[in-house]
Amino acid sequence: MAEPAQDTGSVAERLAAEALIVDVEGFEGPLDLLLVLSRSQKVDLRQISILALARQYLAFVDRARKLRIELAADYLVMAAWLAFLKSRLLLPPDPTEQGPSGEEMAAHLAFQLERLAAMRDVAARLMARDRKGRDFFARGIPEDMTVHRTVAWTASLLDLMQGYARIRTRDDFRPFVMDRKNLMTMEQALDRMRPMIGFAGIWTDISSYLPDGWDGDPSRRRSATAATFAASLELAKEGRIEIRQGDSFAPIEIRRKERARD
Amino acid sequence: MTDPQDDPQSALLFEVPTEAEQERMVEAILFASAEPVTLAELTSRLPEGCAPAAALEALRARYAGRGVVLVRVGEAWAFRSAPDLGHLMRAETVETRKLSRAAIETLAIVAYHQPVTRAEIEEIRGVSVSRGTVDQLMEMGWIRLGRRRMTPGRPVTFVVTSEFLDHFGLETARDLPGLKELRAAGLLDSRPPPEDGAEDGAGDPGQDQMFGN
Amino acid sequence: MTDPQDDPQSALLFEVPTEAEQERMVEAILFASAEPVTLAELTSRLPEGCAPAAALEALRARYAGRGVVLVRVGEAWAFRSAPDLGHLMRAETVETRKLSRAAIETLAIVAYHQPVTRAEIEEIRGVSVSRGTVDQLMEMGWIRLGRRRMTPGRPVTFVVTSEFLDHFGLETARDLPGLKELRAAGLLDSRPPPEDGAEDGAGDPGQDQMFGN
Repeated sequence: MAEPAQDTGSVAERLAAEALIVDVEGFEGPLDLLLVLSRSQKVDLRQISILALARQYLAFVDRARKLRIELAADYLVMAAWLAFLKSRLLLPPDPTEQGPSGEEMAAHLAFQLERLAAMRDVAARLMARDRKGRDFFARGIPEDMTVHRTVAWTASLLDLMQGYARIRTRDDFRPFVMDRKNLMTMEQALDRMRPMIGFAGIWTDISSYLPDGWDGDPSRRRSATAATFAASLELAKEGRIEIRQGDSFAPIEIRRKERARD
Repeated sequence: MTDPQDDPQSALLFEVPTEAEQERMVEAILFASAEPVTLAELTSRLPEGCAPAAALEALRARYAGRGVVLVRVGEAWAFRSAPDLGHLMRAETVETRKLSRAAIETLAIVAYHQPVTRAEIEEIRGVSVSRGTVDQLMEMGWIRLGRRRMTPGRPVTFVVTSEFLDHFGLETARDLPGLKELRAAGLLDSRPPPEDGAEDGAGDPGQDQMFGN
Repeated sequence: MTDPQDDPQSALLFEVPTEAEQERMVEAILFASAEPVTLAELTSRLPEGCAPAAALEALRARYAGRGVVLVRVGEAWAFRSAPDLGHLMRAETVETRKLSRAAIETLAIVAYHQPVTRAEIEEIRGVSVSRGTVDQLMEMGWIRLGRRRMTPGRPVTFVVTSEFLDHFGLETARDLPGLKELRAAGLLDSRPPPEDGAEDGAGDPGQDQMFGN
């Protein structure tokens, strides 16, 4: 039985509508309301009359207004859209008008309703499945399966000894300080040799120029030898002496250089 | 018994366990864990050279019809008590928080339409999705963020988790009830509303929001 | 099968499950229960007329030699992974990391100078010793608290443990090479400072301090 006009419903219909109004808080939005209203058509959603549905919805909104029930904006927006849809469906198509036809709009609304109904259906089927913690259960006494990530700190005996050695010898790495006590400079050697070379008419081992007290201790001897040799080179450069060495590692000898008058 | 370590040829330090032994090992590991164990994790826990896939098949057959059954959850495997014996488990039943209608529908939409954006969920339901609904489902571990959609605004998407599959006893998301029928009926297509230039001019800001444009 | 209940009215509401079915039920209950289940509890949870003792025996036999075994825990029953497979559960990844320089030095000082107070360690290292370093060494079980020093403040002292000796393959801390040996081994490559040459030459003050008392 199609609904001829919005105000000529049966008493039962009116009661149902009022029940809906009382229940308006319970709707999950206008699409939900449309879906509920569509059920009163008692046909498959695919065959539903969108025009009739639009009328039902508008009637519902109208009644809600009369009862001074405030509807959320969503519902009013839908009402405006449905009123527009209704006019498009009823009036012959105006070729100058742009946008989708009333049929296209109605088809899309039907699709939305069918889709929402389908999602509700599968949601119910999903929730009715055997569920973990209700129908089937996991192991009640799970065993410790955690992967224990332990950090094993290691050190070798060598690390330990090196570490200790490092601490005990840390003081050795002080800024370099000249050990003056055991060091002879080239200047000192030059000062010592200048007065002496005038007497060096014959080849003499430079080691004999080392001062007393510098030929015993190896480090003092090393320093004095180096300084004396460097001083000898300096004197040779000045043209005061000549240097020779018979062979590798043989004693280095020097003698006074004869002046040009020779 | 030859010591394999004496054999310089032997690449493996230990002999590969027999198939029966591998089955025992997989059985023990899966039994020990309350959570599904992935094939990769099984492999990593088993001695070198083991092939857990064969052991899983053998176990699945062995436990078929028993009080405890081997189930697949996505890429993972778990033992679960047989669903038909749930009535004996009142003591173990965990009272799950009652989900609101909005949450149930949102969950179903995510499951059947994944990956799905919030705007798409709203278009399907015809109402806005409250933050709390999404949060609750995320908190329960049933949905999670998927990849961002490569559309303007790069909206986030939602997908269901393996915990969801586990909870509802699904091997994969393809096993969702009625999925094929929905797809065949075109109800999972994303079908944009017809271009509505005319009444857009009339200016219904709510409309755009509601129907996802 | 006799009706266990005397009341003639109560023909059992349900048929007594078959033995195989009872075994399944017991299997499922034991699997899902968070605690071992007693025979009495099994009886109360199973449908009327069931005899869980027989089911337990059947299960015990069924699981014998499997990866999971049915064990008795006091008066109760539970599944446990087979003892020989325990190593599969306890997957342990041990990440070996070298001790920090600060920790090694602190450890070395304790080893060479034990018992040694924190202040002494700091004096020898020339820098303060962080609480974390000492804690780490204590946690590793390589050093422990020794006796309090009988000096003002009664500071705690640290000594090395037998675990430390084990790790480094030492019989006693006295086996640690002295400075001279370290030098001979090329570990102390720098010459001793001339100033404390005498002291050093006399042989390693640390050692003296350590073993002198």
